[in-house]
This record gives sequence, C-alpha cells and structure tokens, in this order.
Amino acid sequence: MNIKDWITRFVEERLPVKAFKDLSAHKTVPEHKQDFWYYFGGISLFFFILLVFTGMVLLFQYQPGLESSHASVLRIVTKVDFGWLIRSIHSWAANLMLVAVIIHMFSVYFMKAYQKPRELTWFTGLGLLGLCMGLGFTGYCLVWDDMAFFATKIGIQIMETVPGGSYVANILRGGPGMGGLTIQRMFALHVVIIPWIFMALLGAHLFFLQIHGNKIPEGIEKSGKYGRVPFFPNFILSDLYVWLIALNLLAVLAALFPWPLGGEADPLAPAPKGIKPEWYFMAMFQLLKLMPAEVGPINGELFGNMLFGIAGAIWATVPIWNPATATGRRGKIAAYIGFAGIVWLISFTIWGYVAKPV
Amino acid sequence: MNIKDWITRFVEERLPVKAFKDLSAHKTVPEHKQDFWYYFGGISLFFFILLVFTGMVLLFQYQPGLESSHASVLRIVTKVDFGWLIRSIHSWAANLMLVAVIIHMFSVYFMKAYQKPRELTWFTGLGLLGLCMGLGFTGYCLVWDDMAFFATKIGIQIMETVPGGSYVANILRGGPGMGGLTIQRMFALHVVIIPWIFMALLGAHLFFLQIHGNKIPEGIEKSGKYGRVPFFPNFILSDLYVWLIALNLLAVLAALFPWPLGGEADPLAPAPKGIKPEWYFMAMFQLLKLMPAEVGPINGELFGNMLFGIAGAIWATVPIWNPATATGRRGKIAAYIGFAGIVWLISFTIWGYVAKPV
Amino acid sequence: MNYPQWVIEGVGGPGVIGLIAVSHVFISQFAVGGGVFLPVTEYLARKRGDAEMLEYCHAHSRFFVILTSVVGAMFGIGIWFAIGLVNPDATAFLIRNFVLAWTIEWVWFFLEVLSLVVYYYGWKTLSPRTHMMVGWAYMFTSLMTLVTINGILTFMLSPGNWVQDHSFWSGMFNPTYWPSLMMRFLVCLALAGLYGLITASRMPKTHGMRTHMLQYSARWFIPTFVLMIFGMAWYYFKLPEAQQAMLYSGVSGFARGNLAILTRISMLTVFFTCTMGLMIYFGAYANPDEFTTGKIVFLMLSALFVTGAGEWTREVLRKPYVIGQVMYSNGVLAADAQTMEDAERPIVPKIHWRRAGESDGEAMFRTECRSCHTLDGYRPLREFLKGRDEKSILNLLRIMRPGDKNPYRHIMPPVVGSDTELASLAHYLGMEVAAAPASH
Amino acid sequence: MNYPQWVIEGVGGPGVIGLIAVSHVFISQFAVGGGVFLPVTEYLARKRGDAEMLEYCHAHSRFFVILTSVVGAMFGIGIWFAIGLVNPDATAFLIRNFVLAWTIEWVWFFLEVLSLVVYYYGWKTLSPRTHMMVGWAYMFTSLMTLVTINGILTFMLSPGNWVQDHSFWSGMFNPTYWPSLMMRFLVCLALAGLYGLITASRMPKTHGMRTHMLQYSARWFIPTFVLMIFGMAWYYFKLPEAQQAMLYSGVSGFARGNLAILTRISMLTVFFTCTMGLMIYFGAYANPDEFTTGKIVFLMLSALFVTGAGEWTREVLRKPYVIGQVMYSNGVLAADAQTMEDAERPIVPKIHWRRAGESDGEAMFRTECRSCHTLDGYRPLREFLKGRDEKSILNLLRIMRPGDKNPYRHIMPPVVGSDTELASLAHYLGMEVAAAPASH
Repeated sequence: MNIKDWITRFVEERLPVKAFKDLSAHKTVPEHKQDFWYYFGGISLFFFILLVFTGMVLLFQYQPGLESSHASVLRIVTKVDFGWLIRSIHSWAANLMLVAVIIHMFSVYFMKAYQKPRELTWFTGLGLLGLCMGLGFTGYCLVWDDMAFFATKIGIQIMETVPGGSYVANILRGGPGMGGLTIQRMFALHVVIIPWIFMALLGAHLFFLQIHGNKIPEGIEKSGKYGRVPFFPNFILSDLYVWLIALNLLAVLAALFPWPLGGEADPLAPAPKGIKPEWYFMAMFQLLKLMPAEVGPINGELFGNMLFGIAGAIWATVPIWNPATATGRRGKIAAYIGFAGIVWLISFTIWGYVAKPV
Repeated sequence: MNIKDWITRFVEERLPVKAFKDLSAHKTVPEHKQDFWYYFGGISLFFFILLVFTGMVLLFQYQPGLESSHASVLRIVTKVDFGWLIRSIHSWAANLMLVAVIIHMFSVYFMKAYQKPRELTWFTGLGLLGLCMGLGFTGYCLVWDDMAFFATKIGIQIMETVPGGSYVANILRGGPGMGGLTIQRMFALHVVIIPWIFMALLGAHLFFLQIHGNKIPEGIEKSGKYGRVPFFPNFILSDLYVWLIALNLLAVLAALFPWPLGGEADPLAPAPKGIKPEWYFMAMFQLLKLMPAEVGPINGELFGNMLFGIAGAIWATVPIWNPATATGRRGKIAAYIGFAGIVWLISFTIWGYVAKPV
Repeated sequence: MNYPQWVIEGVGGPGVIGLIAVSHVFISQFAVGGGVFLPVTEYLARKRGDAEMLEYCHAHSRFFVILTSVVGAMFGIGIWFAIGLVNPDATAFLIRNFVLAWTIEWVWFFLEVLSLVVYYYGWKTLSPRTHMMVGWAYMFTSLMTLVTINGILTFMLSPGNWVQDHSFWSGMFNPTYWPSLMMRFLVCLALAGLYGLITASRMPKTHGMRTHMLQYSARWFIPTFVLMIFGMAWYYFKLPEAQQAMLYSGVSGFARGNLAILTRISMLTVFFTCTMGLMIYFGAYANPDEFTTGKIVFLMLSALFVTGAGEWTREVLRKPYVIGQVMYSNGVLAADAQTMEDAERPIVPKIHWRRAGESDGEAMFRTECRSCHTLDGYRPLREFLKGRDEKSILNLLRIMRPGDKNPYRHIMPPVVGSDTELASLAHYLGMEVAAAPASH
Repeated sequence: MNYPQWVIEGVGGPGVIGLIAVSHVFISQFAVGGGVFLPVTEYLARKRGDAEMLEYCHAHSRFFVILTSVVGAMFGIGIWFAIGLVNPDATAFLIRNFVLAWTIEWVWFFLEVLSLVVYYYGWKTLSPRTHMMVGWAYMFTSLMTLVTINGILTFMLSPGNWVQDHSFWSGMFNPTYWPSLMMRFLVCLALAGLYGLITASRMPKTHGMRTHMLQYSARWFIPTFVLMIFGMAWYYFKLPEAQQAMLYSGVSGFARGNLAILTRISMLTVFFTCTMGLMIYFGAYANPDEFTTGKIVFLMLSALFVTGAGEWTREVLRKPYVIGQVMYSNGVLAADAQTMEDAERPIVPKIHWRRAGESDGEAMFRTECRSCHTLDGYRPLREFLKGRDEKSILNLLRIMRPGDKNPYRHIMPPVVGSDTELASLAHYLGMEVAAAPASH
C-alpha cells in the first residue's frame, strides 16, 4: 500500500494530524441507559443537511413570484424528473427535523443539561429552534397555495397584535398587503438570511457542545452507572447508524405520502374554512383561539401573545432560575413546568386538529 | 468594574478562554518590507463580508423572473430608499474583491507561498478565485439588462465549445435557450449554491493558513531581516485599518460612480455592437477573439479553451512542478511564467477595452 | 364463484393475506437462512477448533428449533386458512394443479424439522462428525423447501409455457423461477446474518467472541448486497412483458409526477437494500461495541419492511391476475372473460353461493369487486365513486368489460356480466355511494 | 463682465480654483492646527518635565515653519491669482467690500509667521518662560487668521443682513460664521493631530516616546469626532433656506434614486469623518507599534479627500451664486438679473473685453457659461446639448431666463440677454455642438 503511505505522509506533513488524533482520543461520550436521547441533536443536524441539499436542488426549478411560485411548484411535482420526490423529501425532512428538535429540547430540559456550564448551549439551542420555526413558516409560504397563503396571512396578522409587530409584519410582507414582495421576502429569509444565521448559531452550539461534552443526568452520574464511549469512531458510527434509520423513515414517508399541493392562492377569495397553521404552530394557534376578544383592558390576541412571551421567557431562562446550585425544590418546579409544557403542546396540538373549524 | 469582572468570570467558567489566550499568544505574523502583500487576502475577505450583507439586503427587493428581474432592479435604484447605494456597493465591492483576490494570488505566486507545506492553501485559494468568478458571472446576469443578457448568453455559448460543456450549459440556462429558468439558475447559484461552497472552501483556506502561518519570502527569510508581530491584537488591528481604507475607497466609488443599469434585455433584438464581458473575463475573451475559425483540425474556440485549460493546469499545478526542493532553474521558470501571466492579463484586458467592437 | 367468500371490512381480504403472508415469508426465509448459517458456522468453528464459537452455534440453534417448527408451521397454516377463505377459487385451482409440489414441500419441511431437532438435541450426544452430517442434512432439506415452494409462487406471476402445455414442470420451472430463487436465497442468507447479529449482540461486551461473531454475521450480508441488484435486474427481464410494462408504466415519462405506488414501493425496496447494507456496515461491522438492542430493533423493522415491500411488489405485479394469464384476482377465469365479448352472456348463474335475499348487484359486488375493494377501507369504492350517479357508474362498468379498449385492463380484472347484470351492479353501487358519502 | 477671463479647457476654471483652494485650505488649516498643537504640547511637556517630549516639539516645529511660511504663502498667492483670472468680477467685488478684512488677515498672518520663526529658532536660546510666551502668541495669531478669513468665506455663502445694510460687520459675522468657525477649528485640531501622528510615527520603534506621542496625537482628534456632527447640524440650520432646500432637494424623496451629487458628496464627508475616527483609533491609538508610513499615506489621503469634499460642498451649495444673493457664479450681478424680465434688455454691451473677431454668441458663451462649463471637459456642453439643434437650444436658453419659472434657478445662474443676443448664443452653441459631436 505505497499510495496509502504516501497519502498519510503527505497529510501528516501538512496538517496537524497529531493534534486531531490527540483531541479525538480524549473526546468521549457517556454511555448509560438514557443515552438514547443524545441522538436527537444529531438527527436534527442530519435533517438539516438533507434540507440544505434538497433545498438547493429545488432552487434550480422554483421561481419565486406572484405568477410563478405556485406554477413552478406544480411543474416540479408533475413535470420535473423526480421533482415530486425532492419536494416531498424537503417537506417531510423539515417536519421531521422539527420533531427531532423538539424532542431534543425536552430531553435536554429534563436532563437539566442547561445548567452551568452549559447555559450558552441552551440559549443557542433555543435560538436554533426559533430559526427552525422561522424556516418552516417562511418555507410554507413559498408554494403559494390556498392554505399557505392564508396561513401566512394569519400568521403575520397575529404578529401585528404585538407592539412593534406591525413594523416587522410590513417588512415580512413587503408592504401592508400580501403580494409578490411577500413571496420575495419569505424567499430571501428562507433560502439565504435564516440559513446563514442558522449556520453561525449552529457553529456556536456545536462549539459549546464540544467544550462541555454531553451532560450525564444527575441520578445516573451519582449512581456511577455509566461508561464512556470514544467519540471517534464509536459514537460517530452510531450517529451514522441512527441517521440511516432516520433516512429510511424519511424515504418511506416521502415516497408513500407525497407532500400535497393545493390550488393556487387567490387573495380575493375568502379564506377557506378551517385554515390551520403547520402542526408546530398549532398548540399556540389553538391557545390564541381560546382567547376572548378582550381580556380586561387588553386585546385578547395581544394577551395571548403576552402569555407566550411570559411562558417563553420562563422557559428560556430556566438556566437562570434553576441553576446547578439551586435547591431540589426549584428542580422539581422545573420538572413540573416541563411536564406541563409537554402536556400543553401535545394536547393543544391534537385539540387544534380535531377542533371544528371556526 | 464589578460587571466586567462578573462577565470575565462567567466567560472563563464556560469557555476555554485560557486555550484561546495561549493560542493567540503564540500566533504571530512576519513583519518585513514586503508584508504589505499580506493584507490582500484580508481585503478580499472584507469585501466578501460586505457582499454577503448587501446581498441579503438586495434580496429583500430583487425578484428573479423574466418579467421581474430588470423591473425590480430598476425599482431598487429609483424607488427604494438607498437602494441605488446598496446596489452600487454590491457591484463595486464585487469588482474590488476580484481585484484584491487577483493581487493576492499573484503575490502568493511570487512569494512562492504555494510551496510545501502550503500546497493545499494554494489549491483552495484557486478554487475560491474560480468561485469568485462564478459569483461574478452569475450575479452579472441577474439584472437582466441588455449587456447582462448577451454577455451571459455568449459566456455560456463559449462553454458549449468544450466537450461536455453543452450539458453544463443546459443546466445553467435551464434548457437550450435563455429564459426565465436561466435567471432562476443563475440566481440559485449566485445566492445559495456558490456561497455555501465558498464558505466551506474559505473555511478550509483559513484553516490551512492558521496552521502554516504566513510565508516569508525566501530572500528575506535568509537575510533574517524580518520581525514577528503578534497576530492579536496588532495584526488584527492593522487588518481593520486596511479594511477601513478599502471601505473608504468603496464608499467613494459607490457613491460617486453609481453602478449603471441598462435597458431591459430583449432576447429577440440583435446583440448590441461591442458586447463585452466583465473585465475579469476580458483577457480570456480577447484571446478567444484572436483565434481563427479553425486551428488545424480543431475548432478555434475549442482550441482557445484548450489553451486556457493547459495554461490553467500549469498555473494550478505550480506547487507540483516547482516544489520547495526544486532547483533554482525551476524557480526562475515559475517567475517568468508569473510575469507572463501578469503581462497577458493586463495587456489583453486593456486591449479588450480599446479594441474596436466586431 | 364456486365457494363462499370471507368478507373483511377495513383492511380487506388482501390486507389480511398480506399481513399473514409477509410474516410467513419473513420467518420461513429466516428459517432457511438458519439452515445454511448453522452448519456452515459449526463447520468453521470446528475447523478453527474454536470452542466458544461452537458454543455460540449451539445457543443459536435453539432459536431455529422454535422458529422453524412452531412459528413457521403456525403461520404456514394461517396462510392456507386465509387464502382459502378469501380467494377460494384460486386456492382450489392451485391445489388441483400443484398438489404434487405441495406434497413434496411438506416432505422437505418435515425432514427439515426432523433434522433440526436431531441437530439441536444432539449437540452434546452425537459425535462431531455425525452432528455435522445432520447439519448438512438440515441445510439441504431447508433449502429444498425453498426450491419447491418457489415454483408455485413464481408460477402465479409468470405461468410461462404452462398456459399452453399445462405441464407441471413447465409451471414449476417458469420464467421467473431462477431469478426469484436467487433473490430469495440471498434474502435467506441476509436474514440468517441478521439473526446471527441478534444473538451475538446479546453476548456480554467483555467477551471477545461478541465482536468476532458480530463481524462474522455481518459478512453474511455481503453476497446479498453484492448480488441482489443483479438478481433484481435478472428478475425484471424475465417478467412477462405485460408486467414489465406495468412496472415501467408506473414510471411512464420516467420519474415524472407522483409515480404509481407500485413503482414507488419497488424503488423503496432497492433503497432499503442499500441503506441496510450501510446500517450493517456502520452498526455491526465497524462499530460492534455499540451494536445494541435498540439498533437491532430498527434493523429488524427495516428488514421486515423490505420483505413486505418486495412481496407486495410481486403480488401487485400479478395484477389483474391472481394466477397469471389464468385467473383474475376476483376469481374469474381468464378463459371465461376472453369469451365474454358479447354483452348477453350472464355471470350471476355462476355464483354458487348467495346470501339470503341479496340482490344480483350485491352478489356481483361480493364476487367481482370485494376481493380487492372495500366500501370505506382498503381501496374504498365510496371514495373512488364519489359524485357519480347510477348511470355514470354503469358507463364506467361497461368500459371495464373485457377487451383491449378497457383502459384498466393492466391493473384490474375486467368486469363481466350481461347488460342487465351490470345495471343491477351499478344500481347497488349507486345506492351504497349515495347512502353514506365517504367522509374522506 | 468687466474683466477678461482665463479660459481653461478640460478641467475648467472652477477645477483649477478647486485644486488650488483645497490644497490651500488643507495646508492653512494644518498650520492653524499646528499653532495650537505646538504650544499646548510644549506646555504639557514642560509641566511633566519631559525632555524627550520637548525635543519632539522642537523637531516638530520645523515642519510648521516651512509649511506655514513657504507653502502656505505660496498657495495663498496661487489662489488669489486663480480666482482673479477665472472670476475677476467676483474677486473685484470681494476686494471692494472686504479689503479691511483681508488686510487684517494679512497682518495676523505676518505676526504668525514672525512668532513662529522666533519660536522655532529660539528653542535653544530663549528662556523656557519667554519661549512659552512666544508660543502662546503664535497660537493666538494663527487662530486669528482663521477667525478673520472665515468671515469672508462664509459671507460668500450666506451674506445675511449685508444684502440690506451693506455693513462690513454684518457681512463678516454672517449667519454661518460661528458654526463654520467651530467646524474649521475642529478640523484644525484634527489636522494638527494628524501631523503629530506623522512625526511621531517616524521615531524609532524602540523609543518609548513613539507610542506615547502617537497616542497623545491621536487624542487630538477626539474633539473633532465628538463635536463635528453637532457642528454640521448647527451649520445646516444656519444655512439660508434656499441652500437648505437645495441640500435637501438633492434628497427629495429622501434617499430615492441616485441622489444629487451634492448630497452624495456631503454624505461622503460625514462618512469619512466616521471612518477616519476608526482609522485613528485602530491604527494609531490601539496599535501604535504598527502605525507606519503606508498607513499614514492613506490617512492623509482620506483627510485630503474629506477636506476637498467639505469645501466642494460649501462651494456648490452657493449655487447659483458666487456671492450669495449678490452675484451669480458667472459674474452677472443678481441685481441686474432681477430686473431683466423684459426680453429686450441687452447684455452684450456690458461685455467689456472681446476677442478680436468673435461673434456676440461666442462672447456671451465666454461670459455667461464659461465659468462653469467647458465644451468637452468639466460639465461639458457638447454632451449636455447633444442632439439639440439651434432652435431647441434657443428654447432651452429662454427657459433659463431669470424668474421663478426657470426650473434651473436653484443650481444655475439665469441666462441674461435680449432675444437677438440669445439667438446669437444659440447659433454659436448649435454650431459647436454640431461641429464635433462628443464621443462620450
């Protein structure tokens, strides 16, 4: 294997191979009965990579524009070779990614992996979740079918109830009404702006993870019932394995349940009955629907949004009010809040789907 | 300064501050009479950053599409607040970046900074130059004015003379003719695909630079007439200073010589007389124009392209045929080739501009 | 026509057959694979003089005793039961023509179980040489069950010359026999490797044998991933032209639009074959230490899916026949349908089992449609016919009559019956569709 | 009108004045800044008892002797020469009205040079106390030159009450006097700091004084970067309304379209003020070790550009006047133009200097247009009038006559002359335009 030797020498003389080897030799991942949850961050990353590639491919055929958006998606799913498949993969991967990200967040929450020194990882992670939802919202709009049009319209209108929200809403819409510029804005956010911010934040997130390593849940750490697996190659290979599972799942969903495409949006038509947002906004949407027109002196939607703001702030600041030095009572409160969050998310999402359209 | 202390402690407890400090303490940059050339890589980077940001801003208003491309650029430069300025900055920065990149390449070439262990830096750098030209070519097309249309058309036609080129050409055009999909393809390449590849390659390039440091020209190294400046903060600050100079230059050019916009492209009209490519393709274009219809049994344009291929291959492989271990004779040949390259580039570019349109 | 039918709402008859059949195929191919895996591994262990590996074989063989004799037999009976009830005409036809083959298969199976039992219980008592001999016998008999049954399965898809000469041997060794045998054999090896992985993964990590056996088992997949693609190509080219066209018509204007489900599932079969190869490489071969139960579950699910998808593809490819060129999937004989160009030849008199008081239309529905369509569940007619009135349904039924002008002729049996009968069927369907509109 | 004019093709008269004026302003403000910098620095050095810093001051002061006396005076004469030749009417007007101010300024300048010479040559010979006194005198006199000349410069833009009362003092302390003085003073400090940076950077790096003096000099910019923006705002609000409108009309529909060049250049002035602040911070203050000649060159270029841009803005703001409300930039008195609504009042008789054999049209062109337009170079008429024939040019000229309907009244002096004269001018221009089409 002379060539192999030559390559090895070539690389060693030019790159800090030894430093990498030292680093990878020291890098380990805990192994215990709950290490299953460690995979969800990686799964999210995998779906993100898939989304980047399929997105680039779609970009070759998708033409943003009032006249061209829906027409080009229609062309993609009917005329372009394997276009339906690429689009279906892109849509399904986006949804699966959000599922993975949400599971990842809750697992981190319950493992208390947000506690010192990992606060920054938690914050960047929440930022990434927000960007994911932003990508979902903006991407959903791009097909410009009936549902997308009205879901986007309503979504932006909800934003407007918040003080200063109408300013943001106008930027998103490119004016006071939905139109060609709206698509352009959503497009710009979806394909360039959010992805770049995402990459930067993801870099930070992974960097923090690299520094602190995976958190071992307290109970397990105290019991000592855990081992350590080398990150390279064992954990990487396990990750690849899990990615293949995710890929299989995705392939089945994308091939057997191709993502549907509605009729072209008609801004003049009345909103179809039972317009519903994407599932990851459903719990919020359903809660907002419960709000009366006025709560005391405050507009109901605004009140709902304030509620989200407060709940979100409590959730986001958990590393601050439940730090590693806190008493067990706070930890319990955190756990209750976590369960309440899951219950709300699941129950309201289901409720949102089964609720009669208003 | 209690807050400052608190922040310092907060960061130190969470991030490997010491490791960074150690790294930055050891990182130095050579200082000598030719260190001036070291700045051009940084200047290129600076323009790239500006291009990313102005590009994102333009993306909010630019609408790719056969009907909308030119109209939206026209709106940007006439109706949108400071739109003319942003566009002018984007165009000028792109051209200045290419100037900086080309100077950077030649300075690296003459410093023999491509020699072991820096071969990979050279190769990635060439890749980045190629991507820059690709960004220039695709971006130029997007305004869809007369010049852009025909320059793009001719550029792609030239590609077709190369074997397999028609396949690439069809992908770029989105079919056999120039149309809405052409804009979409150029757009996809310009705003998403090339930038992502660029970022990856740039990461590698900077990583290699970080490993090997700046090359000190042989003569200076032997004479010992050089010092070493700490990278942080001295060199970084110098870089910032140079960036400000670049920014001032850019501001003057962009404000006083706003980038022009021609009339909307009319694919049915005959190509206007004296269609010329952007200046960075001019030397190549002019050489191709010199080619007779047939060179021996070969098509003239194909022959020209072969010439570029051979010349490019010689240029790109200079780390291989003139390695650090080579005799002085090879070094001299390399220098002659470098001078020939500069002479050709400058003379043919000027010739291209003064030559009568055919 | 000649027997009463079992009516299953929801998943429909084919759904039940499918579920049982896929499980049966999965398990019986497992068993055949085990028949190869065990003696080969024992042979290697003895050659190496590796007592631990031998012990592993012993532990491993217990599973195959249970799997082959109990579970395999149970599902085997289950599938007889199901096909007999759901499609009695086709079952009767196959029994009439292939009773010999089934008998042979049963004999091989009996011998297989016998040798396996001896093999398992003789580990400690038989001499190595004798035990090895029993092992080879076990391998041979288990392979022979596959060799035999493969004939019947492939016959249903591609009867080949049987249509002319009605020869038993023509039917058995029909055009797709050999490629199908190759593929099934490869699958058997893969499944054997899969089970090898499962048992090996359950050994303690500290045991050096664990890693060895995981990598050993993983190697059993190599032939599959190397040869499967050739097997698939061979199979494709041996398919009757109509079936080739069908697979390809699913991709008419290749890859455009939402492909036919048949094509999509066959694509998935190929895709899973590739991803499973990578899963086994990354999971078991390159990273044996971390190859744990959780991962195996997903590997098993993938294997189950790919088996199901493959069998499903084969079943659907047979459309509109249940037995290629001979009997349509609703039990109507192709011979009958081909002569029914004249619209006055009745079908109702041939329906020998009638529910008390049912209309001719309902009887026709049960006989001609029910084997593939339910009202609201699997391939739901209420949804398909939504918005059509009786007249429109009648027109549709007329179009579906035998002959080259029937646009559905490649994927559905033709509708047979006189004009009056068809009107009766249309009336029944029209009532049903109007009565309870599908809520989909 | 009353004097012959100097005709310069290409850059045009204003270009020549501009080049000389910008250099003159740059250098003389440098000198004034030095007048503050030197004594203040000496004072601080003596207070600290820092011999090295004192030595630095000594070396530094030599530059100012040369700069102030030789270069400053040379450029001062140069600018007199140029404005006298290019715009003799305006120059004559200013001399007639402000001869007192110029006299005073010349006295201050003379005293400044005198005290500077004593200051420089007395470094070793005078007692510290006396030398310091001379220094303060140098500072005072140099500031006074600025205080005086600032009156005349600002008068030309905003004559204020002078238009009514023709009082010397109203003219001197006109509305923009104080904000302009503030801005110029700040610029002087900045330029003093800039030269401080230059000399300090030339000290050997090993010398600790180098870093100290670089950071010391950099601090001289602080007032500029802190107060300049307020100065600019103050200046803007003190501008005559027409000029405010003009600056703003360049931004009508603020920031839309390609802004007027005036607005763009004033934006660049603000922008450079900011970037230079950062350059000095990153370059000299935070990173003194690397603050080398190459960097200073670019800092100087930036300073030169911003001076030029600022002066240019002020000059262009004056449009269409050379002296606000009083005299148009082509030398036509505003008083004359305002009464020329009737089209029969001739202008040609007022042109006292004619080239032998020239047509009336050519004479009018030379008098009324030439001070701002060349044929092919600066603001080229051949290009502007391309495609127009004589008749069309005549129409254009008529539109440009005095009065509120003239759309160009804010940026160009009105065209004056009788119908016959205008026709003659139009004929001349038409011939020129047709003769050699602009190749642009």
